[in-house]
Amino acid sequence: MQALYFAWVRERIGVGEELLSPPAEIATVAALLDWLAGRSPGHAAALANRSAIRVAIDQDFVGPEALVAGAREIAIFPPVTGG
Amino acid sequence: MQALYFAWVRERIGVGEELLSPPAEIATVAALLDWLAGRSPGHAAALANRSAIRVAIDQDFVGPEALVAGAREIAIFPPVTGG
Amino acid sequence: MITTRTQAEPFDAAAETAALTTARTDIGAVVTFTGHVRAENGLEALTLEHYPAMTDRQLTAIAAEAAARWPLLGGTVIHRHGRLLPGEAIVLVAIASAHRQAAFEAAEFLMDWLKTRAPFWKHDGSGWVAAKASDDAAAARWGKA
Amino acid sequence: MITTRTQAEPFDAAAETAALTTARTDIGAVVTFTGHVRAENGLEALTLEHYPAMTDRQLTAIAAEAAARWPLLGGTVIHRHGRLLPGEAIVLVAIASAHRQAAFEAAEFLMDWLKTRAPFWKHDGSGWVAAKASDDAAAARWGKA
Repeated sequence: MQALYFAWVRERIGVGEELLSPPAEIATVAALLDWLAGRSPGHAAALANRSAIRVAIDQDFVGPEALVAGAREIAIFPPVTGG
Repeated sequence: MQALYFAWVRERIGVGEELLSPPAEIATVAALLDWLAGRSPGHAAALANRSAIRVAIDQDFVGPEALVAGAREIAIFPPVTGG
Repeated sequence: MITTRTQAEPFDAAAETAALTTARTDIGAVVTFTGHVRAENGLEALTLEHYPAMTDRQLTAIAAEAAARWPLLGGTVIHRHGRLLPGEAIVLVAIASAHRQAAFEAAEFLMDWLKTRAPFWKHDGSGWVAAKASDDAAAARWGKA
Repeated sequence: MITTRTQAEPFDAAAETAALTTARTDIGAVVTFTGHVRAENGLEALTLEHYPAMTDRQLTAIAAEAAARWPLLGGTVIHRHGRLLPGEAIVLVAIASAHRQAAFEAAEFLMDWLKTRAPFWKHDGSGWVAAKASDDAAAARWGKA
């Protein structure tokens, strides 16, 4: 699946997007974030405070228990500050 | 005191303004309206439905129990429909 | 703070609104309301009668009340009188503040007040327009003004 | 019904608003909100990052939601991204309806949604702007959107 990062999540991870191939046992968004945090110190720093992380799958907001199976695009970012 | 009439109150009374000299025993707005209704059939028609009458003394809304002593200008009109 | 006026002529809502923010960098939110004449029931024109001395006095008072209730950074209220055709703008309330909640609330407060307390009366060509209970209910939510 | 778009260029709030009412005689109320960049704490510029595909998808959905909740007669939502200077307009919500309550409520609903659900992130030159709990509280009053 394609991962997209925005704002300080992007800055800490160091890239705006990357292709992810999580192992088959990663079922939920929460599990995906745990797995992702182990990829690099930057990933770990970006995802350290999970309460400040928001996730969208295929451009819709999802919670930590959402399933990642079938997701084409997963976006990870801080709380939004538009308007 | 100067009386001003607006909208259908004006139309029924037949004039937009007139000078009033109510007797000294007329103390309140309610009493003034009763006295005014006796001046002509037009006044009576204009003031027949007292719940549809609004009154301002010297450009401030007042209720039926307000005192008329000292009033320079009394305006009598239907509920407003601006905006 | 909030300027108010009544006039027979059309107003330029865009220019009035732009004037509030020109050369300002402290304003974060501008809410404008314009009321238009609707062509209901074959209406050809609305004619607004008003009580000028009371309108001026009450508009000034209610503008001060709004400025006391909310942290505003400017505002303009214009109400037209005379004859207006369908589609024409009849009233403008434009409010500037640092944040949106104050701007929205003050604009709604002023509109609710104009609907229920400003001495204007609409004639639709066949008769006088009746006041709406829903306007009284809307105004009541702000408490005594 | 409600058109939505994001763009880096400035928008003309007056022209967008006027376009809603041109040649219409069924519209009685137009509410517009414009959000402006404030020069707080010595701010030189705001830079807005966004997630275009999600913004488009979510804006379209929320505009449909507003049109389903209120009897609207038109609307325009524009959100800018990129670099903006103090005083510049960042967001426009313009809503037309027959009556004022629907127009006010729909405009506030859309602004509350933009503040809490539209994927934009502001950077003030020294760091990323933090989200406000008051915006979440404002959005919560509309129930699930």
